[in-house]
Amino acid sequence: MNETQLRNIVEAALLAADRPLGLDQLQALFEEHERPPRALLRTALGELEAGFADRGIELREVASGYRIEVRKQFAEFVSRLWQERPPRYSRALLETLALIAYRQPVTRGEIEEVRGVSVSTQIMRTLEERNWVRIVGYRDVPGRPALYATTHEFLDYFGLRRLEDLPTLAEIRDLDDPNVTLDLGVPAGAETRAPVDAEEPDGHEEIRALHE
Amino acid sequence: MNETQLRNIVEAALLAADRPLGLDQLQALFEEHERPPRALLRTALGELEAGFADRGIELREVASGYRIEVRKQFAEFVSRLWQERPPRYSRALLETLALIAYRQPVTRGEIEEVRGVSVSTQIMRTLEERNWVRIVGYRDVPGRPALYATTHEFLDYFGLRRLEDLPTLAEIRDLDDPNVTLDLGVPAGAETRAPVDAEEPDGHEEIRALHE
Amino acid sequence: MPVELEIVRVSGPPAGVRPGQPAQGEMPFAVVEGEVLTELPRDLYIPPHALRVFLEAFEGPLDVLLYLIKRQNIDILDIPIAEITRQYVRYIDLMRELQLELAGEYLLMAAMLAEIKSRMLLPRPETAEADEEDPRAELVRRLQEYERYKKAAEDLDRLDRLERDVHLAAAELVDRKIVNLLPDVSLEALLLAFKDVVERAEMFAHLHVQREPLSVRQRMSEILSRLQATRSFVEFPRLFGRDEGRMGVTVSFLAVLELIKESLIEIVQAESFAPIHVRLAGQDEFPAAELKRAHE
Repeated sequence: MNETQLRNIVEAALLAADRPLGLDQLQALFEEHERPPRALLRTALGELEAGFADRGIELREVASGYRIEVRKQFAEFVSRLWQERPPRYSRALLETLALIAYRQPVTRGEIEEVRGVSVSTQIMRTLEERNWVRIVGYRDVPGRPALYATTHEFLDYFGLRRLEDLPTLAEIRDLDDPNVTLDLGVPAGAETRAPVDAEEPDGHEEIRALHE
Repeated sequence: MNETQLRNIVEAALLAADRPLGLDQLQALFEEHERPPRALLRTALGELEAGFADRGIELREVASGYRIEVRKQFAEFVSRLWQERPPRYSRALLETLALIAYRQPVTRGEIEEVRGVSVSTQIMRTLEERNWVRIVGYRDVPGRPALYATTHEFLDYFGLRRLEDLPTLAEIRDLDDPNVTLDLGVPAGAETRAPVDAEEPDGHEEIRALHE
Repeated sequence: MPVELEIVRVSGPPAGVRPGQPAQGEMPFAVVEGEVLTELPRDLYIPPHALRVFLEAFEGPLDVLLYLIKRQNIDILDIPIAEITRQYVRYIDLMRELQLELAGEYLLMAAMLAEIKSRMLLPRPETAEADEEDPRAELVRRLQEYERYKKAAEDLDRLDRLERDVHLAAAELVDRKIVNLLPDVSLEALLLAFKDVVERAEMFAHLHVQREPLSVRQRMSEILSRLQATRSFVEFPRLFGRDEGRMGVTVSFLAVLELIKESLIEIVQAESFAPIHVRLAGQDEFPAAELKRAHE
């Protein structure tokens, strides 16, 4: 067995093992008649290390032996292999967000009134952390509840230039109609938008809420 | 990012991932603004492979992407790392798997017809648990039996890139055609050995037909 | 238990076994008490448990038939049905004697063989020779079909595979950072959620109140947010941008009116004809003096 072979066997074993390997374990890879002395194994490990110099991996000696690690400078890229998407947002969160968008500025209590169930603090926190909603004031009633509104980030995320780019409730209802397609992917700067709602405030008569 | 860096990131990612990585997954390692085009990634993979030429490992492409393996010539040494023997699979399981691989999509009843015996539920469960086969539909006949097909994991496990890489199926001879050479599947070296199947790749055509 | 010579004197190894090829991929014919049995012992006597293992290793009637054909080097296209049937039935009887669980398929095959045998005995009309199918045709087809997949299974077993032949290379990633991406939401999902919640509200709470267009709601948020940031008085005209045009001014005006109606802002005028100021409602901590200062 020549030096290159020895180095290659050591490399293969270190990369195939799911644990660090000490010199004893490396020696145990060989039949007795071809077992390399420890000094030769050390030389092979040294060569291996030198060969890794300009590569993505490196040889490290840890308490229980040698192992091959990803070089620290590449850890950030490699970590992206485990990017995880958390589970999808709950129905409750989407409804809350939608009500804030259409009814802003609005308090949590008012959202709860429409939804018929309470809105958890966790949902409000998630929406605020995502920078989709923020507090724009406090209603001057006992308890001074916070008033929530949507943000620029909210508009950006959903590809809207303005809040009024959101379809009316009547338009949304047509979503169920397979013959109607709604232009939802509103590209920024789209010129073919309908006239602003202020011109035809009646167009929104279907958007209803709790306060008279 | 220069070519060496790119090659090193690809190497580190392939060695850190616990699964083969395709070009898409490799691209996903990079932020959008520095994402290398696929051609560049292919070049990096080629360089990586070349760099492995005189080393203990090699690059291999399987169905789900690229992975790095111990070179076959060193497998003997590396296998001494583990005490336990690798799993063996029964003839019943392998025959069932072969039928699904070559005849997919296929029902359990069709497998049983060819094998002349019933296929145990345990075997189907093992194949599904190993993620080698999965149900891809139901045949539109009474009882709506499930149709089984093999998965990428099956190909990965057997080191194949595509179904076409499976060994060619032996041909069927007709009673009316006594001129066809005998192929009794006798041990290699027997004088009655038929010409190699590759000359008449019937089996491949059958598989290709599945993809159409 | 004495066993018939015919069964004991096996001329070759069972099908699927390659003598002299102890490759990793080799499938043992059977394992008896830890020993791999790749062919039948050639003694005159087989211990019943070994015979049992031998017989149990068959994968069904087709496998038994293929074995009988192979070990006698019979051309599969010219099976001596009478002889093969005799041998087959003897195996079945033996299995029964050993009280092996005999799948129904074995008996079905015995019946099929008997039927073929009887059809072979019938004289074949010479004229109809071309159309008349050989009674063995279906059996031969099934045997070949099974054989090709049996061979395919052996080929599959010989492929280099993970765990047994192929070892994956892996390097340790020491400080792995988990990057959590945030969930994606489509605009459509958001709109459908809105539709559902409004329809529910209408159905159960009978909430029917017409509200202002979204442009006004957005401006309400903006004005509130601005007043929140200054926490002080803002001159009324400053709420209207010079560049927003007539339509924009209308929207802003409607927003201010709605904010007043909802008691979210207060309009303050220090004296007649003085500039009108706007502030958040309920901010009594601002003394009127401050308004004067802001005014000056």
